[in-house]
Amino acid sequence: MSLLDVQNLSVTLHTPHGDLPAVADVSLSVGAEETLGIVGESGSGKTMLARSIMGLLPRARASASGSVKLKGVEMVGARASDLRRLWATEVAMIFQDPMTALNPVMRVGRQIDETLRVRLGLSRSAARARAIELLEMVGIPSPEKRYAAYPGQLSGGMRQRVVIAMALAASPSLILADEPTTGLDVTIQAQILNLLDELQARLHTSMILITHDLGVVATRTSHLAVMYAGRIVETGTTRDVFARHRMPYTRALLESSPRVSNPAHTRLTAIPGRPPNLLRLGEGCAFAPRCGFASERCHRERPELSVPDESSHAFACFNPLEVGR
Amino acid sequence: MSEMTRPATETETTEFTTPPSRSLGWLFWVCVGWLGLNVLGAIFASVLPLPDPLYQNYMAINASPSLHHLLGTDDLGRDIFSRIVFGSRVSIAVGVGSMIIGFGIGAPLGMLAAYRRGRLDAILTTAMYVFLAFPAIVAVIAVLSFWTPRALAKIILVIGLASVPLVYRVIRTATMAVATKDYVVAAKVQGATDRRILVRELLPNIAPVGISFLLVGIATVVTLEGALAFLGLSVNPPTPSWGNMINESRTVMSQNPWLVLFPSLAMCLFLLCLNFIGDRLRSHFDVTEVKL
Amino acid sequence: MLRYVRRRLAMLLGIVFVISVGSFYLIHLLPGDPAAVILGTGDTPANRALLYRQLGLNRPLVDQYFIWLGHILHGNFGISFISQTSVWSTIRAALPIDLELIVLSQILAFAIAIPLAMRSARKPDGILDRILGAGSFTLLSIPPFIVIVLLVLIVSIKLGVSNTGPSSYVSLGSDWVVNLESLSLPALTLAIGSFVIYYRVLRSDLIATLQEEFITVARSKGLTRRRIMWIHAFRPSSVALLGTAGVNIGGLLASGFVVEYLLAIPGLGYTLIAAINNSDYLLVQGIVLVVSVGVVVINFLFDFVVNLVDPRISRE
Amino acid sequence: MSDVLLSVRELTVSFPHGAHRVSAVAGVSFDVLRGETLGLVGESGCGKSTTGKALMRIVEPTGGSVSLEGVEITTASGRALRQLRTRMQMIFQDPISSLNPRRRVRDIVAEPLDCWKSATGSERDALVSTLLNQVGIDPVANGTRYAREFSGGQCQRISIARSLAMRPQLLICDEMVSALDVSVQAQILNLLEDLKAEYGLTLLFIAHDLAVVKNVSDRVAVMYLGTICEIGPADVLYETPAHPYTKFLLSAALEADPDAPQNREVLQGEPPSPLDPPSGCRFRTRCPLAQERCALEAPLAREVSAGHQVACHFPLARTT
Repeated sequence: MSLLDVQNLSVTLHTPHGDLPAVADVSLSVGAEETLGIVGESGSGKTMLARSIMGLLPRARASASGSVKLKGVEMVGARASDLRRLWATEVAMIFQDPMTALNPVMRVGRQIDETLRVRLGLSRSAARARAIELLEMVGIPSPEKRYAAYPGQLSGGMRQRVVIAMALAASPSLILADEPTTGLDVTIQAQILNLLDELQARLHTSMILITHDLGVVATRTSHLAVMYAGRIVETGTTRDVFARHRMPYTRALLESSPRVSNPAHTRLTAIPGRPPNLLRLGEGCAFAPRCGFASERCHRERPELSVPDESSHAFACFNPLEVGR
Repeated sequence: MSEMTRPATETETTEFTTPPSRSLGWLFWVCVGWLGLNVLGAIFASVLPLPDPLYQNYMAINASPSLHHLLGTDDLGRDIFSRIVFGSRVSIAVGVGSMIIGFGIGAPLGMLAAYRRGRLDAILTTAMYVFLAFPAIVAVIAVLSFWTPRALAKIILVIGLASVPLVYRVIRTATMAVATKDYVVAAKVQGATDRRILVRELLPNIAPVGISFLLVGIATVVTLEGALAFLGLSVNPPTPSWGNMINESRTVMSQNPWLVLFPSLAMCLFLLCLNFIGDRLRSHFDVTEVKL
Repeated sequence: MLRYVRRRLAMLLGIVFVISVGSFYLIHLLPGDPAAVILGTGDTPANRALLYRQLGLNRPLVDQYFIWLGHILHGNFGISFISQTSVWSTIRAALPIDLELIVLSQILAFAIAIPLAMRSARKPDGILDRILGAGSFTLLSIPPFIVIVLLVLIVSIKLGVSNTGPSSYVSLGSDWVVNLESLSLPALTLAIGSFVIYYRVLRSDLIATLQEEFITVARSKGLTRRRIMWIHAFRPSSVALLGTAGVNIGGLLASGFVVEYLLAIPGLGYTLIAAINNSDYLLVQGIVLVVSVGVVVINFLFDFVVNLVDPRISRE
Repeated sequence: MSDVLLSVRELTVSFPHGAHRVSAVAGVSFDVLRGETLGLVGESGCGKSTTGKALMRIVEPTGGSVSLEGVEITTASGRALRQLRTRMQMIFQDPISSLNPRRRVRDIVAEPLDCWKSATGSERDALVSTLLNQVGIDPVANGTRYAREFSGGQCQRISIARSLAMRPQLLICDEMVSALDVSVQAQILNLLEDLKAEYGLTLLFIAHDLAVVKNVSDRVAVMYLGTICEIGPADVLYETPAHPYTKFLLSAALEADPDAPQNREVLQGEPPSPLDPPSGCRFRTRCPLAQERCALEAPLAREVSAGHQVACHFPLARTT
């Protein structure tokens, strides 16, 4: 049995403009010590997916259907107190923006040992000792001193390390990392990603790594899911998705991003148009209006995510690309 | 030819980029109408077919509302409705007049300081903060109690000058928020003159802040004038003003509660409308900076 | 931090200096011969000579200021020629009443505003929030002097209580029960005015704070709603509340004056208005000076506390 | 061929910060040749954006010289400065805040024309329509809309149209695509390449994304803590970096390829504060090759191959 099992999860956000299907019919699973990558552009629903897996979306503004099972425990529709029991100890989240994820008027040490004291019932001094240990583990120099620092006194990279320490505090079995390096410089990004790799191996946790950057997931995940307009449009092993992608959107995403290894002035293959408005999705495939391979059927009917052979490689397309280009 | 290489023109602009245009609502327009009525009444009070607000009709003392006296009469037999209409002149004159002074001096200085920065800003801001720390209300009471005899023009001048630092601060903060935006830099880069930038780029974007603060400011000043009149520090009786009407009626409150209620109601409605319009405009233009 | 305190202290001294110059100059706003106006009916040659010595009126203006400042710094606010008492002793008798009134009303205002704002912020646009929003908005538009007139009207007419109206004030030391009773109406009035402001400021700040990412982070730690509200949301929002309370002091004082005047409570406000009506200008001047400096110092303290509470403000 | 359009010499910019001064740009020299694209790359806080702004005098340089076709910019003032600015234009990072939300698209694009009265009446309208067409915005359907109604990519197109109205010689692009999604980013980068050819533009392209910079640039300069550590032809510099910092930067860049070499060397630590920069070479505190000499003297730029200069006492040898 896998650690996390998501079946047909859909999330509707209630906005002033109308109901918005932020996540539609998503199924995925994460096994023990596995890393799943989720890739998509802004508005593809990847952040909403992460938050709805956690059950963090405010019920007044979002409604979820389907099933999210963590170690067999159903989380969709669970009572708030039951969810609270799972958070931090079973599933924790690393947030995108280290500038806003920390309480600016609370010392960082207190923000870490809060979890330990409130959730694990550690004494003040034991929590403090553990928090300093955690700070050291995430590579923060002179952790005793940093324990008493306010977030405003730390650099972006240091803050993200604190956010990671906070997520790891109660040794969860699953970590959801939502764009953990987006606001950081390349060299700091490399440090943080290596740190995550290292910690994951040491603590035997599973991870879902969410990003817009294909480079981040290429070498660090075993499985990959590509999202577009709230749906998973292609999923499989990372190698399969990169090398043998069948969905035109996946290819477009790969070819529109410039690469360091390409010579200068390489003409990029831009995707025409722009991501669809989720409030006004048509009948057919959401990518059809921007797709060079779209047929009449694509505009009329939505392709389901399906696996054509015995592999685990699934895609949602009526006119899939040939393999082995 | 070259058009061929361009990606398809995106036409569906309004799709999701337009914020929902919240309508101002019918209550907003009711408030505007009420304020308009008040202002018109104040301007044309002497032309309107109203009884003389100073005429003491001893035959009708403490009369209840009737057709003859719409809102009744006071303990000296004066027509309350007429006194309320004439009394609004003082409130409106002080409110509008002092804000003209406050904005006339504070707004240009605030804009200039925020746009130019540097030494001018440092000097002006320090000076204004010194005056801002000064409890303005105490200062106004102090000056008005010494600078006798009291007259409308003096009250307007004193309150107007006292409001300058506040206006300065609000406008400066609003301008600073706009002046750091890239489009202001972009205008500079295109070779626009400072004057053009101030008028074309900054002014339209701080106007909503300015207008809603102006309305709240008028409301505050009207309240202040009411309090001064109540304390006997505004225009001298028998000239009616809302504040001194409320004050004078206190002594006969238990016999004739209308006397307190009507001017209070007039004043509260006036303030409520001002505040409501200011508040609506603020949320309409998504202004958050205004704080009194 | 030290640098910050030094800079603020320098600013404070500057402001106090401006206030002293302003208060000093008030006398010269009087029409005609200030001595004649100040002395009023007590314009005897002996008094005139005394006043001239007290204020140095025959000296140049700058000298006059320093003579006057010298007296003030020695705690000598002069003798009122109208009431024949020392200005300072009059002020000292009235001051505690204002302080008590302010403290009482602020405790009341905070006690009502904080829980209500938290309730509102938990469900913005909920029923409670809408009712409180409309209610506080209406209250915001009713000037304090109207509030108190209406309150007195209701208390005296509706409840048929006879002994309202101008109450006889009893000091806290002599009988604290009667004292609190006599101050309950004015404190309530002042509290209403402050509550409206605090409620609105705290509510909107809490709503903004509750949308911050760090609140989601706190939720994801599995903390209870109560703990999140108090530890994670209220603390950052209390900065705005404290700042508002500091700025509010000036307006509060003015409302206090009106309330005292109306209920004949012998605080500074009542004394001030009485002094103005009696043309007791030296007393007016003294009160203006004391009140202004007091407000500025309280503001300074609030600012200082806000700075201690909020690590976001850089202290260079 | 090597016709210098913009020449920057020993440019310094510093800001007061409390009692100290932060030197954001500490002696930067480079030339931009006519018709080329020079990429300026570095991490946040390295002074690349400040350099760009100082060239336009949006930020006042505290020292050094900048000249456009021999005309000194740092000493110009008043109308002369405003006129100089129209020969160089700038495009900013945040597409939304670059456009005044309360003005219509046509007026935004026409702003420089109105400022200088260089085109009026129907001539102005025709020019605006052409510009909008060129950047892929329909002037008829969208010209009278307000700027706030457009998406980020469209706003950036409008910004480009505005910057081209005065037919500038030099276009400074300050992180112009970093706020955009990849698919939109590719559109804008392609558009920029087209317009560059059409208008004969020279570009100074400032960005933190190494792949983007390489894609558009002929030559690339790498900045670290207010100084340029390496400058050279794009392909050469990316293939054989001579400065240790450049090498670390490149190895930290992620490739969208599961077979890309794993676990390369990662630069440790974080950049020192510009309030108190290290003596000598500014990179020495994090450089594994640093020696005593690096702390004592700041390295001068020296040529390692044709047009490839590096400011390092111990440049990396050409490997492979």
